[in-house]
Amino acid sequence: MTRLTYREAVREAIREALVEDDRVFLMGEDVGRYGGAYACSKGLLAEFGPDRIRDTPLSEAAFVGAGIGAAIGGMRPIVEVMTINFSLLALDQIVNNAAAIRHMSGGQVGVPLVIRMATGAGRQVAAQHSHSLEVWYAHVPGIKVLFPATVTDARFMLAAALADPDPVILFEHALLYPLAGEVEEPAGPFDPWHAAVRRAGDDVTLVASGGSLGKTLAAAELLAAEGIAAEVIDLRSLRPLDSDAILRSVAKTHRAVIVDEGWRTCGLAAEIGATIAERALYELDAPIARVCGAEVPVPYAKHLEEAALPNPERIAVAVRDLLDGGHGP
Amino acid sequence: MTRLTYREAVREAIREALVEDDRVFLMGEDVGRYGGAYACSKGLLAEFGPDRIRDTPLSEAAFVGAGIGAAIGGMRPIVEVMTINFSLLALDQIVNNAAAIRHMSGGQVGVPLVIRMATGAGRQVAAQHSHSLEVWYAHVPGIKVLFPATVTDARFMLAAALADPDPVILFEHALLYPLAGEVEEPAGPFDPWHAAVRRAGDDVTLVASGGSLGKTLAAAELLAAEGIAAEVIDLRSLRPLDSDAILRSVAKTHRAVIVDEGWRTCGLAAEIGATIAERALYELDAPIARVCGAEVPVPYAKHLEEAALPNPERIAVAVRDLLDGGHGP
Amino acid sequence: MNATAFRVLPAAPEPGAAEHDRALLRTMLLVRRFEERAAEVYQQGKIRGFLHLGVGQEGVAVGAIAALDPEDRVVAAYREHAHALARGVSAAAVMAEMYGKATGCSRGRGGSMHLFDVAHGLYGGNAIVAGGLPLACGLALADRMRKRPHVTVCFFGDGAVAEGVFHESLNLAALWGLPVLFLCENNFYAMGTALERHQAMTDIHRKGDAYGMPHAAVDGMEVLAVEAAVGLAVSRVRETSRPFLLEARTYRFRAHSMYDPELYRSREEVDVWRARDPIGLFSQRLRAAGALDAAGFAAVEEEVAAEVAAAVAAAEAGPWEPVEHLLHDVLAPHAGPGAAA
Amino acid sequence: MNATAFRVLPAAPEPGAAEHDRALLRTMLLVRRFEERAAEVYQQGKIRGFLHLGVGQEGVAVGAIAALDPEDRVVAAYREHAHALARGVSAAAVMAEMYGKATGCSRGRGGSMHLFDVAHGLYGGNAIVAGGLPLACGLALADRMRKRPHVTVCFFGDGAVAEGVFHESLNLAALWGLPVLFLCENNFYAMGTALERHQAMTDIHRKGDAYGMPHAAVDGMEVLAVEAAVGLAVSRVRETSRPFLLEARTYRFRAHSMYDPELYRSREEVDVWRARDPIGLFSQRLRAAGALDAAGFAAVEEEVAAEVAAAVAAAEAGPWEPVEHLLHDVLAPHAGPGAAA
Ligand SMILES: Cc1ncc(C[n+]2csc(CCOP(=O)(O)OP(=O)(O)O)c2C)c(N)n1
Ligand SMILES: Cc1ncc(C[n+]2csc(CCOP(=O)(O)OP(=O)(O)O)c2C)c(N)n1
Ligand SMILES: [Mg+2]
Ligand SMILES: [Mg+2]
Repeated sequence: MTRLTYREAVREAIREALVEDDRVFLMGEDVGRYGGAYACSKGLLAEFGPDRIRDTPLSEAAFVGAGIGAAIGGMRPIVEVMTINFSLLALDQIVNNAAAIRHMSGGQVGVPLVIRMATGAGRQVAAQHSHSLEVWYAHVPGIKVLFPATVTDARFMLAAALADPDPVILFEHALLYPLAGEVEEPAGPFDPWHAAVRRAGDDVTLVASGGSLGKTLAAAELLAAEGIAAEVIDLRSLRPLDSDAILRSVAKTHRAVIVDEGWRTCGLAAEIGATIAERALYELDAPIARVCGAEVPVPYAKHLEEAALPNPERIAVAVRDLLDGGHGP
Repeated sequence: MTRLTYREAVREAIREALVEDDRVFLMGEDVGRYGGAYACSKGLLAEFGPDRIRDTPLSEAAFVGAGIGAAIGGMRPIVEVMTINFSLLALDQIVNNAAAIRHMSGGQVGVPLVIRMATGAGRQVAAQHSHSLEVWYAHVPGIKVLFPATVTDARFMLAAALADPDPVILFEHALLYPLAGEVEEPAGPFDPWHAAVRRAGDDVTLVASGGSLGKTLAAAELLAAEGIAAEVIDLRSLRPLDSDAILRSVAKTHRAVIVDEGWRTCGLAAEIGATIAERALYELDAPIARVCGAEVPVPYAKHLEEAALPNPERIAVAVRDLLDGGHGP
Repeated sequence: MNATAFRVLPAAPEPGAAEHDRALLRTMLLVRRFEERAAEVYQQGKIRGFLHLGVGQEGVAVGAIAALDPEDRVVAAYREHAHALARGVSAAAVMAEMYGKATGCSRGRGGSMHLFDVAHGLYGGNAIVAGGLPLACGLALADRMRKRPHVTVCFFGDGAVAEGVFHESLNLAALWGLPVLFLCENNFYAMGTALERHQAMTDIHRKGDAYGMPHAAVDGMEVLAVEAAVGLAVSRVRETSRPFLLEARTYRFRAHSMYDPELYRSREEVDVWRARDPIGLFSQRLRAAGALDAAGFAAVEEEVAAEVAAAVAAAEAGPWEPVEHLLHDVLAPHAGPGAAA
Repeated sequence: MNATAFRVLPAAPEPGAAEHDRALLRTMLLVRRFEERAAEVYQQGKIRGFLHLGVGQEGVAVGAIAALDPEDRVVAAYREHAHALARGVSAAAVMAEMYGKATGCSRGRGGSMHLFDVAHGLYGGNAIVAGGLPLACGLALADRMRKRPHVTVCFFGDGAVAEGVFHESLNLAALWGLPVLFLCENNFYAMGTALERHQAMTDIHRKGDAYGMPHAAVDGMEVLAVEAAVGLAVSRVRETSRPFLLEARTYRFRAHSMYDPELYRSREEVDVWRARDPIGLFSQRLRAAGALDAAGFAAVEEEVAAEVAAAVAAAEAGPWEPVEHLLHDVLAPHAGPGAAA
């Protein structure tokens, strides 16, 4: 097993894709000379040249739209939108072209495109640079959404996304880039579309993804010390959502706490909570609980930003409340 | 009591605002010479002149952003984005400026802006013109979201929105414009921020808003004929959400079906379902149910579009299933 | 390169030119009669949604597309019946699409605003104003990277010029040397907003200078002028693999869509332009040149009438997509989880 | 109107000009020392997030803002310490903001990229590239509708010129006659992307022609030239209530942000520009003109050093916003349901 940082895993995945398929190219702001805002593409320009590693102007709508057109034209573009914050400028292209064209054309035109974006808060970059809007993409039919939380997923999800005939949004949490971990070589074909149980437990199900997985596993540790066995589920794919995996776990633990860094109201955790209330109501021994980002444009000051985001202690508190307060009817 | 169409009510509300406050002006694509894509501003250019009824170029980001700046500069702009479909082009301005500036500036800069948009499907205008993305706006701290479902609300919500010191998004469902109804003059000060019980009943709570209210009331009629008394709640304000009103009703009926025209996954209905599962779990005698738009870019063909959207029969079926299937544990 | 530089007389002398000119006339007439009929059918409620007619603008799409190679690509907006028909999509497939039938060119999923036919190089039918421009850049980028000789022609209206993505797309195409012909159909109105009320500088083609992009304007009412201008522009794009901005000045004779009361312009203004009807102008020239006589015109009218009648009959008879197929073509079939879910 | 047309010599002859020139020098020096100190404090981890230094670009903000009236409005981007300080926001309030203290000019909510001070006509501090341009249009629209004589100056970088909203905003401002001075700080790089790799046409100010907007370029390393150019442009905007596009050519001496390894440019290139340091150039002129002697310079350095030291001390001592106030200022207080919820 090789040990890589999440950043290195992303870079390796891009390198591999460029080597294996000459239809693949990378474009985005500063992916070339600069090496990528998060250094994910460092060295690739030298290795693959400016035709396949393309620095774009600050024109999110145009270069995402050009990625859509190039995919329709037979290429396999990897478009990097520097961060999810700026993807709002390309959202029309993603929703009205990438996601809709296959259907609007009666199945004639597919868009085999991958769009990578850094997401998330936690670096004191304030309101305009700290969004966690993954839920918006998970809402849109016609696209798929992946969110690697581990180095192994960061290493292998890209290839699966590129192999997919439809547009795939691939999120990378900016706080994960420096984290190192073992890359587990997949035994069979790599499946990015199903959730993974990252820690088994019988007392409560904790659902997380991307940047929230680490905090959630840390919370599970805290709880274990108190004799509470939490099962931690990593969604991995946000669209389609692997609801069955969640329901299987809830059928075992009868309690669910959903963790998401995004704003709580109408966030990702709401969908999971509603799905449980719809399909596993009678399994529940306690209300579902959500631990999400506070309803505030993320403030700059460190102590305020920390107060605005989920953390292990806050997750643990939610679980304790559930176990104290929760009695089957 | 006067009888108006929803369109006339919107126009009257705009007229009144222009008459009563000279800081108010209307801007948007074709609001002037054309009279508004939905004729909501017909006649206003002649009455108020081009300085206060401003036709804009096709530049959603710029004119919405200009509305934000004008509000900061002391005006009370009403910005019309022709439809929610095109608002994606202005979403960055709404999220990163309108919603964030008060907080980013430490409270110095408020944005008393109203943005009106037509929303919804049902007219065979296909995938790019049939979005119901209200849920995305309901997700954003720093803005408020209103959705008049009745002629009375269409008549009076705008004034309340303009009186608010923060940005308010006001949705108008395109299918409602021609519908006529009585305008009920408010007794006291008009409160747009709380949900309304549009029909009382003890057997099940139906939650709806905007364009879905009529379908939901029709479903309640069908059910009444079968001896099922449905309570119908009209959310009216999508942000803040009046959760207490929903929970009050569920505490009475012990069953909830949520209706929303938007795509089901990560839609508005998810938030309401999750809220019930969080705060009223032990009140439920049956799982919550959602009747939402199908997960497809809305197709053009009439029969396919109809199949993609909620209708009274589909809502009634969901209720019947709930009552048959649902036994308290 | 400017509007007056182009041949506007029929090419009678050149061999085969007579047939060519007849074909241009026939296609313009087909578009005209097709749309007139579509409007009637709309009144009967058999076509719904938005229907945007290009009556008066036929010279632009027909002239431009006549100058393209079969493998060149076309990206159009939502007023694109002419583009589809000129590109060779059958009137039956387009009419069926507007009926919402499974036999439509987009299987009834798209309707009038989303006509697709990849076999004929038609990549839609885009109803977000200016939404097709980046798509065109991407198609051209793929052709350039694959060293394919195709040119992508992107049609859009004067209103689209105000959208930010117009600016972004032209800069990107010029910066990267993408083989795109940006063809602005300037009909002087964006819905009810006149050009001078949505553009601070109304000489649209001159905006090319902001991107170092060659540009020109052409009289869109003269089909041969359009064909010549596009011919020159496209060959230049093909040779240099650099984009070009062409503005074709034309006019919409009818309402913006079926709902438009046309409060924003005078009958007189419309009549002035109607006097320059592209079909009328071209017919006069053909007649004057003796290239086509009364009987010849009648024959063309007959052919076209028959084709339109057959298209309507086929659309009427065409099958509906089974409602069980609602979720088809959201994702590719067998594309893993969620596919046709 | 072009770069060379402006006075670059100190205005010694004019009465009061000496004081004025000293003030310009002092402000540029304050910005320089302030940012140098901010970088040190950043290394100590007391400032976090993104920190963008404008070292080398001081002449633009300082020269431009010197030409404004107190009630004129300023909209800046995220490299805006100079703009805040030049506008009169205290070094203490700006430093405290970067510390995240409640005494910061944005109460610690905004940080380096979101400096606001309405009392000084500073409307941020916008970190979405080009996101401030429509805002500036709106402020100017309000002034125009209220018949107020103010001009809004909108600062943005060369990279912002590629964004669609640049195009939309300039068209809207020109079309509606909005009193905005669009001031492009062209430092020839958007992060690591050189101007010629993000703009097909690199003479940025000439893009004004696409909107019929008057435009000019000025040497941003000559603070007096900038002041003169902005003075002329602003008075023209004020008189005509029509916008103006001014391009100031300058250079960023340091990294884009604290994370930038600067792989994209050579030391040599940087050194060439460093030789034209706006503070160095202006100091030479003052010295040459005998307007300021060694003692005079030392005095300015001392004043500035003391001000920066005091700012840091105040920031260190400043209070934190209580964490219970997290949700304050999301909505207006007492603004109905959801207010400070
Ligand atoms: C982004 C966007 N904004 C608004 C609309 C609504 N709309 C449809 S057509 C149109 C006018 C477009 O004018 P132009 O580009 O000149 O094309 P024309 O209709 O003249 O062919 C408008 C405003 C839209 N479809 N897309
Ligand atoms: C819309 C958007 N896209 C990308 C970014 C990331 N980003 C921050 S600064 C920058 C470069 C901007 O260059 P320029 O406008 O020239 O300003 P400068 O940094 O040179 O002052 C980029 C790409 C952003 N903040 N906003
Ligand atoms: Mg037009
Ligand atoms: Mg720059």
